[in-house]
Amino acid sequence: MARTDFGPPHYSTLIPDIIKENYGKWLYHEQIRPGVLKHVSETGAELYTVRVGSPRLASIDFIREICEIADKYSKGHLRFTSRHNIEFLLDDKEMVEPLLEELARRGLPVGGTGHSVSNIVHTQGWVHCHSAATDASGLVKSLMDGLYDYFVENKLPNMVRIAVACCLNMCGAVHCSDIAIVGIHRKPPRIDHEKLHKVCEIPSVIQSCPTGAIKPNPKLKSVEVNPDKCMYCGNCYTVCPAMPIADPENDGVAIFVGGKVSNARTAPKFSRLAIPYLPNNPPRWTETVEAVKHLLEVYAENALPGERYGEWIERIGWERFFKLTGLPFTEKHIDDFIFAPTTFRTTTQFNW
Amino acid sequence: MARTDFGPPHYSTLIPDIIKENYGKWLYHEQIRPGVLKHVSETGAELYTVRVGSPRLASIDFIREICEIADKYSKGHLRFTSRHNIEFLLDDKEMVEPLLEELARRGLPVGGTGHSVSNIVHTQGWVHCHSAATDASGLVKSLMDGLYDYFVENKLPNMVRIAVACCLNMCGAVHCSDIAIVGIHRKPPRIDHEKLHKVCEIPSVIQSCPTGAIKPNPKLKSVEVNPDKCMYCGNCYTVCPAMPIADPENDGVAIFVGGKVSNARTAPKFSRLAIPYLPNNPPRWTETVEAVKHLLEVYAENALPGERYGEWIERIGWERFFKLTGLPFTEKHIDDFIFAPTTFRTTTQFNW
Amino acid sequence: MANEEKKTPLLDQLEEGRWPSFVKEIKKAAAKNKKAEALLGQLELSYREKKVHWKHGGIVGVKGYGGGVIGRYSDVPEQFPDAAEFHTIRVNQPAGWFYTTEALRKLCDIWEKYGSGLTNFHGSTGDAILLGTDTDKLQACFDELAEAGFDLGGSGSDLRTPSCCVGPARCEFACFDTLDVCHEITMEFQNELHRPMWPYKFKIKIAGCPNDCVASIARADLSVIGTWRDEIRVNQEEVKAYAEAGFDIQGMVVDKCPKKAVKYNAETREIVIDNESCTRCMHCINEMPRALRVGKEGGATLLIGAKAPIVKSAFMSWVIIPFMEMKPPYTELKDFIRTITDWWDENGKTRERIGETIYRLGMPKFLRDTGIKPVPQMVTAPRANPYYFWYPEEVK
Amino acid sequence: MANEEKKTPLLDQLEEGRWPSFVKEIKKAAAKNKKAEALLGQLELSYREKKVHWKHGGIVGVKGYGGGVIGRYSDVPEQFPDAAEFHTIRVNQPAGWFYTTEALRKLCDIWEKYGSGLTNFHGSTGDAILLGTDTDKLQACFDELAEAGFDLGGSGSDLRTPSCCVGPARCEFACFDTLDVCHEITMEFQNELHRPMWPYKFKIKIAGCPNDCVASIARADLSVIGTWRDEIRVNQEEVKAYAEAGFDIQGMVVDKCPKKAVKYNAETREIVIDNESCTRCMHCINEMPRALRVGKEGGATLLIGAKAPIVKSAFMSWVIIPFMEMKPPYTELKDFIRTITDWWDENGKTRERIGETIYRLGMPKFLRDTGIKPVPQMVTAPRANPYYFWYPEEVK
Ligand code: SRM
Ligand code: SRM
Ligand code: SRM
Ligand code: SRM
Ligand code: SF4
Ligand code: SF4
Ligand code: SF4
Ligand code: SF4
Ligand code: SF4
Ligand code: SF4
Ligand code: SF4
Ligand code: SF4
Repeated sequence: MARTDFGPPHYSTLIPDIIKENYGKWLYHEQIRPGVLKHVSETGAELYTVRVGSPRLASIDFIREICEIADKYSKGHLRFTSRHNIEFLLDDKEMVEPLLEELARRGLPVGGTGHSVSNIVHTQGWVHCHSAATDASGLVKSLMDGLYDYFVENKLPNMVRIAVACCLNMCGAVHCSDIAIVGIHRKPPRIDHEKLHKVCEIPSVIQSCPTGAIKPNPKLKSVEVNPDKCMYCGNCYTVCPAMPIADPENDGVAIFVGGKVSNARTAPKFSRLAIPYLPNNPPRWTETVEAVKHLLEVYAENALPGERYGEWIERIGWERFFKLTGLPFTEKHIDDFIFAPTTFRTTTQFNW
Repeated sequence: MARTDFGPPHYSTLIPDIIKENYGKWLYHEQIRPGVLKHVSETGAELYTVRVGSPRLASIDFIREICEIADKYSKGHLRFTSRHNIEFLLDDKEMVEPLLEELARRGLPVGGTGHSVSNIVHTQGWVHCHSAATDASGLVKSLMDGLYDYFVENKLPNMVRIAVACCLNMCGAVHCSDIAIVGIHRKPPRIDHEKLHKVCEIPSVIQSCPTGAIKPNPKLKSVEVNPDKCMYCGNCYTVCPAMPIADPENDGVAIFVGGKVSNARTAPKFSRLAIPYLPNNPPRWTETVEAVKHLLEVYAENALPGERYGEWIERIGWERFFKLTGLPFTEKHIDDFIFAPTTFRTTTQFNW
Repeated sequence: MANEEKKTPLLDQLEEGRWPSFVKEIKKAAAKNKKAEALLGQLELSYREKKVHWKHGGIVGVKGYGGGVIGRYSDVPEQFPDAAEFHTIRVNQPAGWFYTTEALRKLCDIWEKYGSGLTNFHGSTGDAILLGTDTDKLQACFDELAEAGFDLGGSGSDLRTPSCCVGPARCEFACFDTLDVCHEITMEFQNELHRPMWPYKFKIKIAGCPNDCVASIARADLSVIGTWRDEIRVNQEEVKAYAEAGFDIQGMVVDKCPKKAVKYNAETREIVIDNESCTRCMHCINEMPRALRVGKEGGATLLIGAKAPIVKSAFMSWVIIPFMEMKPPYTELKDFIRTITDWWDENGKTRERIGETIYRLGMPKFLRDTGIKPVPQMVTAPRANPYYFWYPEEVK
Repeated sequence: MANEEKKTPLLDQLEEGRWPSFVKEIKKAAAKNKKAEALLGQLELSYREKKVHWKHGGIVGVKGYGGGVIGRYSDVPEQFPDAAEFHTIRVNQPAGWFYTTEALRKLCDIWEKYGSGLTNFHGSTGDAILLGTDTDKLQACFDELAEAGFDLGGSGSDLRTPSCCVGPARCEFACFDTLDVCHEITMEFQNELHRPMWPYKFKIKIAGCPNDCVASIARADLSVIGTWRDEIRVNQEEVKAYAEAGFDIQGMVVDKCPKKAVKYNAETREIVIDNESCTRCMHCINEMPRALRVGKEGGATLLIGAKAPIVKSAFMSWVIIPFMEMKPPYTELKDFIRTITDWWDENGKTRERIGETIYRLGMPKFLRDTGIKPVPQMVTAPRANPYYFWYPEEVK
């Protein structure tokens, strides 16, 4: 039997010398320009980080290409960020400019630091998941093309974190993002009664439904879905392949806004529904890209310096958010799930 | 058949002339001294209101007594407030002092305006309700004796609204009070299996339980209570007399704090658990009176001018509230009902 | 033994102290009335045993009405035969709780004749409560009340007696005529008030401004709360007067405005209000009533759903109509009440308050069914979950 | 037809634009690898039909492990036989996602040999994802990975691959050694990581300070977030430097402190922090990293329960341990993880995340069962309902 349970390589074997020497001794940092950070240590050492946007879905050719770059400029060391960007770690200030030039030549965007739109955290989509209501990679590529300037420049009131999830499982953990894009279905699953009892455990299927929309159908040894209760989450399909829910005509995306994760100033916040539905429009998802751009622009114009998306909305109120963005407010925006009453307004304080 | 559906007397037949003349024309008011308000009209007219604490549970002798006073000082007009105080409405400034003197002679407290503790909104208790876990009138009398100075003077940062409910039905609507006192049970109802099927509808009984603690017992044509799920709300008893829950040894009161109703500055707030249990200790409920006094004193000492109880706690945080009051924080303070997760702290922001 | 029972050592302790004593009240009544005397005895027993001695009420009432009387029976009738029956009558109070001494004395006289002589002025819903009478006296008592012009209030699964704050009768903040709305609504829905016909109780409370002096947002299925659509009126002369009098405008007003909508210029001693940002919380107006006034275009915000904790948790009312004009004959309000109670009547389960029905079936469904337009004012924030419905006409 | 299939007019449009193109990546791989080529074709089909073409994964894996591989099958294998099987391998990333080019090249070489040549750097949980191989290549691929020093990450109902922020390796805000904790925890729980044994997945994410650069509060069943117990360190010289450089200390720092805990004296150009009121939100430190530093007594706040919306709604993690020291060998943390996962294992239903189990059974029960002391830091406010339990030993 093969060796097992040995774990990942130890980080100490992978970090560059300058980090080894200054580990835990960093004193402060500066953003030299968008995409380039300088960290200064108690020892006086200076570390230069150059952050590069990555497609995340990368071929080994791409990985080898960045290895080549790292060998040339950062002594064979690099890292990835929690948002899937690539960081070259330089101990030599002189190497920064040449690296930037080389990256420019190779068409790799430098940015994602400070008050920018960083890389979009996303998921598998049509590339690799059976559950997807939309593609993730194509949507993200289209979005980042559209938001490119926001990545390479710092022209927003604060950072804006965008995430994409291709279904309600939300592997992109979009639920606390400044702007969250989620693939959604809009019709109940179809039931393959022939197959169901062969491949699914009926009690698990019934239990999987958040709204109790699924009932047993003992006659067919199958189940039935109450269309008035089903809100198309697809969890039954996750549990039972005989309940496919994908639907090219009706699937699409929803956009949520105002979430955050950091504890800076305000507590972390959930993202909340802004646009209930935009059509799946591959390959360029034009409507979605335009909508996100618009959402960003309204924020950039109206928020105070340093305000995150959700902080801005909380200050002005959602009623003004809908006014400023021109988005329609519909009954879909009003919660009707478990915690709904905690979102209802129990005060006469509001704006017209 | 008797005349029906004719409704209450029309208010216009009951208001004094000065109000008729200045109806809707009031311009501003002043608190002349605690318990005495002056309202000035656009017409220049001045209305003097003298507010008097009432026992609420009043004999007709008492009502006749205040009628006598009203005849003498306010031209036979008076009103009651939404907190059950009595208000004499004077159009003659000269009559204010004599009225105050007469009230003092009769031992009737003048106050409840401005930054005071006004009368306690309360309920029937042992005086008239089958459902009571404590008495209301006796508890309120004991409390108001203890808080008397707070009624007749303005020595608090803002108004403090206290309410008492003698069971979880909360007829005192205590749930949004600065300080709320609620009669509670602490053991599951007893079941009179003999009687139950005769006087109760079993499905309604089962449905009445907020936590699903009640199951049918078909053998006995009765029901059973799961003691691990019952939290003694008494709703089954409301629906079914064969499930008595009153228990002299274990009943008592709980104290909630920090609620408010007005929309001034902050939105209305629910009161929240401060003290899970104090014993029922008639006739004077000493522990409860002391606890409320203590809660008031800590607030009076620490809140900023104008801050309501809950506003003060929100500014300093509950962790400091428990420190300052010295009250123990227990697992009972942590919600485990439907909306519990919305009260859990989802941020690293807190005080030690 | 009988003598023993008359001794009330525990209750006697509640005659002491500076606050008016309800025990003295019971004793005053007990001196003349056997029911009151019996009540005193039974209450002392409760104090001794720390236990209530009433049973569930049976259905008692007056002809033609389904509510207005709470039946109450002692569980120790052998000990206190005069308290064996001890029903209460809920008398619909006049709007704003205004009385003449004449009217009050009439009530006293009737109650002297038919009841224990004990009352609550008032009950927590708003009624004048006449505490303690016998089944066989109910009808006669009501007949005399009717003659004196007093009708019964609500009880059971009906509209409960509406109540309102003092409003324009004595308050400069009133944004509409609370007393008139209260009276008119009470008159319009007499049938609903007197004949239980709904899934459960339904309460209406009417406050003239966001200070909400009748606690309607916490205690009424329908909360009607005054507000305005235009601008806060500022009297700069009076602002100066406050400043000169040493009032800390910056600290007590500007800094406490929740929307940072008040600007104060300490040099010119003038206030500017950003009415677009203002959420009409009343704070600045409360602090400086001489200088600031509510807007001229008054009306009300309508909120639905408040209730006590049983079953699903206490709710406060939820904004449903951000602004409604309140002009006689209040047709819009009356129609609104019919629309929502009809919906609830059709959809609610027994013993389910309207807020609970809306919670169970979802606010979106409620709005769709009733044709009320969804607006962002209804929520503090849109939903965080992606669990919303699409209707057949919206999808392919 | 076969030729037709190779044309990808829709995907080709995604080669345009300034952002690096994943389609170019797939094409690079497709040029050398049939599986990648098949993927390209199938993806074009999905783009054409707006529909996914994968089936539910079957259980595939490597010897001795129960997780680490996601089985994936095409639903159009006739059209794209080379994509018929397209499993992914989750490779446990090194703490902090640090690599040498040597290590990365090893991964590439192995993946060239056994897979499609396509990867995700990284997956959303943190693993390096190798995208697309066949069942019969899994074992050999793993064996070579193992030789190169790379182990598998988690999948299924097990501990998922822990991840952490860059922490002390490059960040002045780190309150403890995130990389070391991440590595040590990963090593300690190898069994739990590789062999599904729990009701559902369990994720751990470790951030060095409240900025939470790994989004742990939103994405981890156990969120470990750095904080400090003492005081913010202030360098007044640097404060002056910021002021001199024209930085708006009042507007950008003082006014934005959520607890109004920063006072700035514009004359002396000094800052005073009220550390008792400070809730360590990081804002002032973020804005002035040269002048302000996190405290010396670093450690972590432990929070539990974050997850995506299905079933009960998305949760963020809830404070359970306000402060824990983070000193090797992290025994307290390891014990804590065992305590809570044992409880969950005993009490959780299948497919129920720990947060959902706590919600269903109640936080008080969870605390009682695990012996964790209730503290006010766990809640933003105590309960508003009166529905709490008493235990037999507490009542008579
Ligand atoms: C490299 C990275 C950590 C890692 O281990 O990979 C990182 C690194 C830094 N973060 Fe971060 N953050 C990183 C992801 C995050 C995340 C997580 C995420 O985006 O999913 C968050 C939470 C986001 C949220 O709230 O939704 C995050 C919230 C912050 C904040 C809080 C900002 C705020 O005002 O809310 C700061 C402080 C600041 O920016 O002033 C911060 C600050 C920093 C600093 C300045 C810390 C330091 O002194 O070194 C680092 C450079 C920031 C920059 O990009 O300008 N970092 N940072 C991550 C880079 C992601 C990327 O490629 O863009
Ligand atoms: C690969 C990855 C997305 C990506 O492109 O990065 C992913 C992919 C899948 N996730 Fe995920 N999840 C991935 C991170 C997440 C995250 C984010 C995170 O871990 O920070 C979440 C949200 C946080 C959370 O855990 O709640 C997430 C929440 C889910 C859920 C919903 C779980 C829930 O309790 O609500 C499911 C559904 C399930 O488990 O059945 C799911 C299921 C799946 C499955 C296994 C689909 C399924 O039902 O079988 C996907 C396999 C796709 C494939 O074929 O490759 N995935 N999944 C991520 C793992 C890569 C890695 O190991 O690094
Ligand atoms: C008479 C009464 C209305 C009635 O129709 O009966 C009334 C009358 C006034 N209220 Fe009130 N309020 C009355 C119950 C309430 C209630 C309801 C309650 O207590 O259940 C509230 C909501 C309480 C809460 O939030 O929990 C209430 C919250 C206010 C506020 C808001 C204060 C705040 O800062 O939150 C004001 C404004 C103020 O005091 O500056 C106010 C202001 C006023 C003014 C100044 C209005 C005016 O200009 O005339 C009146 C005299 C106040 C005083 O007592 O100093 N009134 N007021 C009620 C007297 C009750 C009593 O006997 O004590
Ligand atoms: C008399 C009064 C208390 C008082 O001393 O003032 C009262 C007394 C009773 N209430 Fe109440 N409620 C009274 C105002 C309230 C209020 C406050 C309010 O209306 O502003 C509430 C809270 C607000 C609300 O409606 O939610 C209230 C919430 C309840 C409840 C819980 C309802 C719920 O949905 O949770 C019950 C239980 C029930 O209806 O079965 C209840 C039931 C009762 C019953 C009928 C007991 C029962 O289960 O049969 C009590 C009769 C006592 C008696 O024998 O006289 N009472 N009840 C109040 C009515 C007087 C009046 O007409 O003016
Ligand atoms: S979000 Fe849904 S479709 Fe996308 S990878 Fe996760 S489970 Fe698959
Ligand atoms: S899609 Fe979701 S809501 Fe609809 S039946 Fe399936 S599990 Fe239930
Ligand atoms: S609170 Fe309970 S005990 Fe008190 S009057 Fe209301 S129903 Fe009766
Ligand atoms: S007292 Fe309340 S919780 Fe207990 S069984 Fe009765 S209804 Fe259920
Ligand atoms: S609610 Fe407003 S209008 Fe009515 S009495 Fe109170 S302050 Fe005046
Ligand atoms: S009413 Fe309230 S929100 Fe409006 S300006 Fe005055 S204090 Fe501010
Ligand atoms: S979480 Fe804190 S310690 Fe970790 S990288 Fe972000 S700012 Fe630095
Ligand atoms: S860390 Fe946050 S709360 Fe503490 S002083 Fe700085 S800004 Fe204020």
